[in-house]
Amino acid sequence: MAVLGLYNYFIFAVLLMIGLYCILARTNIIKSLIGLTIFQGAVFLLYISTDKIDGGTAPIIQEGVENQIFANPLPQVLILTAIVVGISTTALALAVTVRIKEAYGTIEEDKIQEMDREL
Amino acid sequence: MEWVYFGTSIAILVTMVLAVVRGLIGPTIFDRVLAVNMFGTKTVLFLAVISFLSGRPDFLDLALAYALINFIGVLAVLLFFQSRGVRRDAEAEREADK
Amino acid sequence: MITIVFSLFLLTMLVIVAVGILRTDNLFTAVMLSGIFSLIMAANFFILDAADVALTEAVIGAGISTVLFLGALALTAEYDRSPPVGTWVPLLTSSALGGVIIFATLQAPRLGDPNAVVHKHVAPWYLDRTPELIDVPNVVTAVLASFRGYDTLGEVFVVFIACIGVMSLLGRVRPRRDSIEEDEFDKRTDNLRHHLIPRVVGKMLVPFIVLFGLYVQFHGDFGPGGGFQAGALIAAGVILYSLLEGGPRGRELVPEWFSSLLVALGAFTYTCVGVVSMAMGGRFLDYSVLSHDPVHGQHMGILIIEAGVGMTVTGVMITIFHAFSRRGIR
Amino acid sequence: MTLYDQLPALVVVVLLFTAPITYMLRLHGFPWFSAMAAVVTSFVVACSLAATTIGGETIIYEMGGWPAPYGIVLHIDALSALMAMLITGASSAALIFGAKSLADEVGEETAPAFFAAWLLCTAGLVGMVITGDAFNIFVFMEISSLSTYVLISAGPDRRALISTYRYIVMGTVGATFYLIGVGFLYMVTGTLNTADLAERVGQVEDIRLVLVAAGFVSVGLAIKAAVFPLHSWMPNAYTFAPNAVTVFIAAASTKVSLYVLMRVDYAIFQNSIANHDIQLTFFLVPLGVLALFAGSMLAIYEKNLKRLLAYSSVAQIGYIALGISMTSVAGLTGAIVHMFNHGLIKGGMFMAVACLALRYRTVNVANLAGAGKAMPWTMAAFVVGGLGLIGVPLTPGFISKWYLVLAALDEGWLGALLVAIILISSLLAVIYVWKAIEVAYFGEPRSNAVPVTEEAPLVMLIPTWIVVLAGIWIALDTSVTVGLASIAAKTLLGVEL
Repeated sequence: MAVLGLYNYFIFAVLLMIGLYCILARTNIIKSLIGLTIFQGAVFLLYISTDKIDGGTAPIIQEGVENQIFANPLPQVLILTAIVVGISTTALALAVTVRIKEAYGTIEEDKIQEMDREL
Repeated sequence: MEWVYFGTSIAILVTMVLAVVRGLIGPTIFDRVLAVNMFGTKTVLFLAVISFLSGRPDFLDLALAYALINFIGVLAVLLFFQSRGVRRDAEAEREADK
Repeated sequence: MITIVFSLFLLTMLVIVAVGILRTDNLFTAVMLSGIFSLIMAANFFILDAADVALTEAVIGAGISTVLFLGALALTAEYDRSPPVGTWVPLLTSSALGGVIIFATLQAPRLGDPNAVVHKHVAPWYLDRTPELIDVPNVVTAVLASFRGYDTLGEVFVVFIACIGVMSLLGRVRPRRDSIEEDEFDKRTDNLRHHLIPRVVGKMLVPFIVLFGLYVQFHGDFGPGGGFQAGALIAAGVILYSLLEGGPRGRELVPEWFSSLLVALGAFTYTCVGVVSMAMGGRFLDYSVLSHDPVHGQHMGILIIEAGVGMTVTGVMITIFHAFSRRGIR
Repeated sequence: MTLYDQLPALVVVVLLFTAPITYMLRLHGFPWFSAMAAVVTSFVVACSLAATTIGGETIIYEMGGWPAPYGIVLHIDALSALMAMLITGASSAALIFGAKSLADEVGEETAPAFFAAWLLCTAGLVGMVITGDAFNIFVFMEISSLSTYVLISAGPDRRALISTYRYIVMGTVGATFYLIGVGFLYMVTGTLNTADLAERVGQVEDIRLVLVAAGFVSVGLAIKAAVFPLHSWMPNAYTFAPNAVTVFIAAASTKVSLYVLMRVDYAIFQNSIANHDIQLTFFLVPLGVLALFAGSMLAIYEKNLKRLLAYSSVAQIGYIALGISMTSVAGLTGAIVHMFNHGLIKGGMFMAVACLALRYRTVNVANLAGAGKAMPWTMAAFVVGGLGLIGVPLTPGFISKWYLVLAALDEGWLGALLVAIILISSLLAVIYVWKAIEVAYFGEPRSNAVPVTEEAPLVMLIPTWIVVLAGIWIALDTSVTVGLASIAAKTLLGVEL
């Protein structure tokens, strides 16, 4: 059971690895960006895993119900922020990608590097 | 009553796995689109069942949001394919003209 | 116990899907799978008792993000033609990273441990004092909008700047598209007007989505939801209309000047609440001074800033979508 | 509450308040004007904060009226006030300087967006230095980085786009690393307030998570700060950004990440992890030394003047890293003073380069032949800046290197080695600065080159010289910078004032 309780962290580590590998190893810009979203998603998982408490429920107080145990609201707030930051970064990066495609005709980084070297 | 919900959610999870498998192996794009659609539907169901299981049925509106979003996603995919299909036709025509 | 069983299922699926994303060279497949990834993530957040986050992840991760990626794919490329580069360095870096984390977390508190430090220090204070200080049932909203309102202000400016960036990158229409043929081509492809069933069903849904968005906005104090989720949902309604009727009609419904005004106005409203509370003798973003009764003041402040957040997010999502869709097809 | 009590918040709020207005009101010339007015106001506020904190006082401002650790507090001491002064000062100088060149490069249509992004970039950087909350640093870091991406992508060359993309990826990875570190810290302490964290980290029994958290935070911030092997995003980003943007971000942006690195490492980890100073030394000294040599060598072989200066920044960041790694009052003082002085020097030099670029339409060193005669004032500013990079006496660079050498001499044989390294790298700086100067003063103009006879316009020349002269003044009268820096260093190390 102890190991199963740490399962979330292991998955966090594995997702982080996959995301980072995708960012570093792929030269296609959109693929790297998808890797980046996985990378960020892993961190969301880390934070949200810390908010769970045994026998708890979502931190929304119900009227007339006494002695409820609530999950920790703070990581949830932080991750709400982080999700919005993540989509903002992605949107901006995609806009840059579209412009790169228009300027270079490709979204493969290695080809772009060659084209820049020729200048 | 609880074990009914539990059993149901396990069954839904299994169908989710099936959808994922279809999404991963494809082979055609339509398989993947359908897999995503089906996965979305199953998530809606899963959420609904879980909110009963945890004794907070007021979270059903979350499931509602998922259903709406899922629909938009599928339409976006359809549009993507429509434009791609027309684009390919246009390219083929252009090739033929040459 | 139940949580752990579900987690096992969902998290394992998560990894499988992530590996699938990594392995495919079809970018469209990758985007579809990342939609599934977000949905699994959201379901997982839900069973971890994070209802607000689950809603946000579903709406933003699975909805808006997929639409944006598809928009970008339509404008760029469909296949990943990366050469098989030397994969040693990335492989080593990422395995080292994973190893370090697994090593570190072996001693971490297990999932749901009630004795974990995170449940002992700041969190109980929020849970205990919210009814008395702010008096809204949803503690997440209370923390988001009041206790850590400064963070949320920053977050609003993050989406604001993203919108500005996308507009200045994609705002000007490409000059190359002058042939009538291409215009004709666009008219045929950027809408679903010829598909009866999606069109009828979809158009029926638009008002309901917007209504539901408003519900999420104003019900955010009592249930999961708030400005961010509501903004994304309302924007999703407009996006649905644009998908069905085509970009130009969508821009007629919500003109560009209006959506970008909404963006600035929302951020401005939020900051103004802070400045007004400063003028009335409190700290920045101290809503208690807004009214004679501190709790009432908090209610008022939260209502206004959530409205500001909703406005900005709606505006940003619509503007960004339009910026991508207007860029046209090669 | 008087206005005086509200000053800590105002330094950021002025900028945040003006940004949406700048974006909304699309009048001719208004965006630049409102941005300038807001940034200058913020600079004045920052100066008054510095005046308050120079006595060693710390200001705590509770956002929303909620006390720490439940709410977010602003935490302003001598060091943060100094940094806020540097950022807002650099921002105002670059804006005033760039009035003309930005109008050329940005264009009327995108001006509201561009200047709103400029305001938010300044706000993000200031927000990072004055906040006392670990997660709030992340939020403002993202504000500043997203707006920096927008500013860089406004560059005229298409390579600006690909540089922006690389910066986005590296920047996001860096910020996410920081976020992971903060997450681990939160797991073991249950708090996000930095002062509270510092206290509670010391009580953690199992140190493993804390160590890994320290690693993630440091690496993430090192990426953001372009510390040597993680600098790859920086030269191109500096090179292809609009000239005035380069002036601003070169002067302020990487320094802020170094500041946070310093703050987090000293305030949170130093007092709680045993032997943390040794770990910090092992982490930063090799990187610093490598940065000195690699940055200088790359600069020597570089043909593009802007990129040359960017590589020189990589080397100069090495000095700061060395200063931070020494964990002594003198070393930290040197590092902090060098942050400030290098900001001034590099700002001034990039301004001079922008003047050259305006007339020559290129920044390739080889094409600048004859600039010494054609644009004497601009080149003179460049030469003074170059002397500062080398560290000649009477320039700001000398002061900070002097403190670094003093600090190194306290460290025994390793210190002697460091002194030698600092001297050698100063010689390398002579080579790359001389390379540009030689061509400009003694080079024969190419036959096909456009003849340039006109000096840069006064609107650009005057701000350039103000910055250069401010540098000289700071070198002559060290009481403000060194005074603030040594107070800051003592506070960080927990030494009695």
